Amino acid sequence: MKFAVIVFPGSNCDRDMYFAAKDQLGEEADLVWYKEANLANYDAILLPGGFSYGDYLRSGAIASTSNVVEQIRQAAEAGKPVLGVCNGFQILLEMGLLPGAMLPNEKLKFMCHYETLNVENADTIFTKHYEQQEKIEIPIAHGDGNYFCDEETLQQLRENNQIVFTYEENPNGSVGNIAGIVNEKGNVLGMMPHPERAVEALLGHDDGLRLFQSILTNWREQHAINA
Amino acid sequence: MPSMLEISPEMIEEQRVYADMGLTDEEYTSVRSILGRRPNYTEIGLFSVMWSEHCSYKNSKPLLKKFPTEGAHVLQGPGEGAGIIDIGDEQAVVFKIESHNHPSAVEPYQGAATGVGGILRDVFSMGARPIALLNSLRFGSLQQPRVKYLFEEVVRGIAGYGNCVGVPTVGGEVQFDDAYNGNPLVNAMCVGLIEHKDIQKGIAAGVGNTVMYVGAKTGRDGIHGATFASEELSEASEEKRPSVQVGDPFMEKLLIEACLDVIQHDALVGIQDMGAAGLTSSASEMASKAGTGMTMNLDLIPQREQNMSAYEMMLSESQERMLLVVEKGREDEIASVFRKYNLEAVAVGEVTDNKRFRLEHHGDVVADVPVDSLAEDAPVYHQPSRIPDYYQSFQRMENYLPSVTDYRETLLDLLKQPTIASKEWVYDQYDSMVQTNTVITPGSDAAVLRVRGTKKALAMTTDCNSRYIYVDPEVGGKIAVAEAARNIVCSGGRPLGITDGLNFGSPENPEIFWQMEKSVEGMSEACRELETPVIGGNVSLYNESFGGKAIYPTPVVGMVGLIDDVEHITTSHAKKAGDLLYVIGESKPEFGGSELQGVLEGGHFGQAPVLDLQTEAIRQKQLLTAIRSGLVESAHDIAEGGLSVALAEMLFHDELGCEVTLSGELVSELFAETQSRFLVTVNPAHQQAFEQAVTDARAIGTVTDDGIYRIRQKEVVLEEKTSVLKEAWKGAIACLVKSKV
Amino acid sequence: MRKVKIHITLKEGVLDPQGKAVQNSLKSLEYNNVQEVRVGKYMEVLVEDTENIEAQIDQMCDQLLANPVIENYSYTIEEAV
Amino acid sequence: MRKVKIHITLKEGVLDPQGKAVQNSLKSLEYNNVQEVRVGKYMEVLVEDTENIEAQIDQMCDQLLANPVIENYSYTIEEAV
Ligand SMILES: Nc1ncnc2c1ncn2[C@@H]1O[C@H](COP(=O)(O)OP(=O)(O)O)[C@@H](O)[C@H]1O
Ligand SMILES: [Mg+2]
Repeated sequence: MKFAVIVFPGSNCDRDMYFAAKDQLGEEADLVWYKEANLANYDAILLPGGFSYGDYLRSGAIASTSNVVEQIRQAAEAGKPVLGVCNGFQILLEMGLLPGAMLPNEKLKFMCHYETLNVENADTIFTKHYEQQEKIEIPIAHGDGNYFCDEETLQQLRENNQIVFTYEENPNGSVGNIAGIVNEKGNVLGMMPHPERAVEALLGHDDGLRLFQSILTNWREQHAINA
Repeated sequence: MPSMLEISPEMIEEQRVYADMGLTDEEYTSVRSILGRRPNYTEIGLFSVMWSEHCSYKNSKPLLKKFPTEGAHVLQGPGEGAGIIDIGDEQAVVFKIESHNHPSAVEPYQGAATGVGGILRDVFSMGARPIALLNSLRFGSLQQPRVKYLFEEVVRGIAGYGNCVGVPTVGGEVQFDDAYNGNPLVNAMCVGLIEHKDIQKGIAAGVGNTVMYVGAKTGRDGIHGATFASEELSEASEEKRPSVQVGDPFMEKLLIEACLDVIQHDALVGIQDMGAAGLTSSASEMASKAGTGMTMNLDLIPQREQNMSAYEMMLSESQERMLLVVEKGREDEIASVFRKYNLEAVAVGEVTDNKRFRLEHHGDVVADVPVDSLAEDAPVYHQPSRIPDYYQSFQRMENYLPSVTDYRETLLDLLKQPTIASKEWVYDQYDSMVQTNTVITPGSDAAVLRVRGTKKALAMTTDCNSRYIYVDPEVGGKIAVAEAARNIVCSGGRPLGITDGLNFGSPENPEIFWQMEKSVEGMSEACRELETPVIGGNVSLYNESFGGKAIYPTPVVGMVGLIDDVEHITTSHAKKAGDLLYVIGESKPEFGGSELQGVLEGGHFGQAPVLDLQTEAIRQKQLLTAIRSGLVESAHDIAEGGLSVALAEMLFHDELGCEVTLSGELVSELFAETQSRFLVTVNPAHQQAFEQAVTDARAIGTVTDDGIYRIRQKEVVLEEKTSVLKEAWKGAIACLVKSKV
Repeated sequence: MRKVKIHITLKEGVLDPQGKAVQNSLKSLEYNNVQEVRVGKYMEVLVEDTENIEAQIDQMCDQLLANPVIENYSYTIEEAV
Repeated sequence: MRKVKIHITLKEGVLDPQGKAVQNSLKSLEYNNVQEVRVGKYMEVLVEDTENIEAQIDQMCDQLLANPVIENYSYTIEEAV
């Protein structure tokens, strides 16, 4: 399986995402500079964390207007898995691929530490390797992670099982304790916590690795069907 | 700022304009005789910044010579952007510490942020990828609203910059003391990783080669920053406020990536960051080091503002700028590397063979001076030194013995002291994990990062207990180095070397100069004994607040150690019930400069604890060997607050308990800050082997799982739930910050 | 040349953590008559005059400067001096 | 009740990385007539009327809302509806 890690000016978790896919998952992966992207030959798109364009204006806003987003949109429409983590999530929101918007953390401070997440939907292509309602340890590192959407949208997210991860203890004020959501079709996941930082026991936890394994398993199943 | 056209060389001399720039009459005369004529406004500006303490070390050079700077593994000692130490496998570690005290006192967010930006550039300009940041901070009392503001904004500024550029901030220290009420200290340290073959130099070699400018445009920000940093804070420095620079971490991130690409290009000859004294220092130092000259056309400098004068451009300290020397004719190859990152690289000058520094602007030659006179020929002052009265009276005092009645209350008090309390409020705001190498995040003795693709790891820490330096600078200097080494050893690392940040008051005050001298001597001796050469550092003088009250002398030590195998990584928190607790070293009634003395007496006096460097070295070696042999579950140095505090800190992580029996005089046993001591937990299966390996270890009890911290001397003398102690320790800083004044 | 002054404010009903924090700080500084604080953005954009400048500014705001999920915008266009 | 509208802008000559980034982004979206963008803050503060309201607002701005080292502020006071 071949992963594209999109690198925007100011991305800074791009290598971490790359190492997670390449070294820990053991699949092919490329760092793809936003200007030079040709995403046609990739099986999955990873939007890494960081501060694209310095997070100026609004986190993810400027990146969401760059040329490469058209290709990301197409990949999403074609049903390829698209994973946006942290700044990647913010970009997906600003692109409108996922509903809602991101506000500054309630306490207005950047925070970096492990959080316990609840797996609210273990039946997505990103969460096959988790149990429903399993508690997993994944770090957060953000200043603008306070997810916001209106009541109606929240209702829809709930009805369609689009809420994939919630925080056991809400660190940032986000609506419904939301830590990660998928689109209706189920192939675009945005989440604030960093699964790519939790793929090696040496660094603390490896609960994040199963997210990447889920993507791979799903892809293999798809391929077996197609083949 | 009046323009050059308005002020003639004659006026500069007659009206002593140079004095406003920080030059003395003698210095002016010496510039005049170097040039054989009167300097013009731009020229005297160049000299004023290059001959400032910040750039020339004119007051501290004689002291810096005392530091041992050599060692088998040192690849680059002091002199370049940062020092470099070999770590095997053709890899090396690059590190340096730098102060940003004066800017942070005036505009704490930007002052701290640009401090981080500057130290990053020192490291990546060597060709290294920055892999970690640390910081060493000093503030006054959190009871004061201004101090609170400074503290919050400095931390936010460090976070704002470091988080954005994607370099994890993995450690540091914060000390609070009234001595810093008017003058906070902000020192930032950066650690980088490099392949030997990629090591760069800041040299302008090859006559005819092209000088290129990259990064942010030049504005009027930070003009005279270097001079500013070399003066005492006064009402007048409030007015110098506009000179505070604003940082753009986004630009820095692009520069990091682009510069790490460009060092792979064979057309690159030399590269240096523009730090203090901006274009002037980078350009003149690059030429001087190469034995060449340089000519620049200032019309070509990318400018952010209208009508900038030559003086303003040369002295601007706009952030996020680099200077490159590239092979003639290959400028576009270099420019295209930067273009990928939307950065412009512009040719602004040429390397010449006449050792002159020549600047043109609007068709005129606006400066033409010998390049070495700027970079090499600054005066050196041997300041007089005098033993302060306070020190002599401290030495004559009888040994200070505190009286404590309630051990439990005292322990709780100590745990709530902001200097001892958990720094989570600080480090939670830092991204400590980006780059996914951080094995030990903040909260243990030293931070540990693995070196990806190898079995190795690096341990790093910053330390300096300035109370000891104040009470006894020589002993305090030794302690600072020894304590840093203890933190590295406790983590499983072998100390490799240090970078030092010398923060003092005015060197022109003989008593302060004595403090500088003595602490440097103490540090040097410790560095020799512990085999940790000084590979670089920074000097920040004139740290005096309104009214001329100097800070505590604060020579900060940044240390890096090598862990050969990630298997050896050890943390300070106790692992499980049943493990044996050992103390290495005996306690003595030593309380001069201690935390307990501060709590009880509201100040520090008397004699510092004794430090025997040979004992220190032996214990460190023995402990490290035991750790590397797998005999130690956890290790923690005994520092502020003594054994009782160290023990509590060990138990907090998992809220374990302990059952400890102490003999001897209890106040000393519990609270003395006797040096060269460690607290260690050992699996009972390794008891014998451990006791053989570490000769000064004494068993004091066991770790328990009942969550009760219990100390006996026959009877129980101190008992409390670990969770209660932890609560006091964990919440103290947040509580002080939030409280109304 | 025109100077466009753009105000971007949070929609009603959207939580404003920044406003809340400022409000609390003002309270603790004993400005007891402060009832509410909302924090938004203010931009000054210098543009060369074109036809349909209003349509252009609207488009800029919709496309980039404001996020319609949480923000409203308004602007005035002045002669630049 | 009064509504105070406060504009906080960067002083001239102070680097505005955010404004620059927005400007570049507008350029790349082909708004070629954009010459400069400066980004500041806009606050709406609801206060109960008091004597000397102007003096109070000045003090608030100096003390907390604006950073005098790098920012300027201005405000208008309106009747709150
Ligand atoms: N300014 C800071 N930035 C980051 N981490 C910090 C800072 N201050 C303290 N820490 C972290 O908190 C922990 C405790 O610090 P400290 O009490 O100074 O330890 P020690 O006395 O062992 O040096 C360490 O892991 C340290 O790195
Ligand atoms: Mg320690």
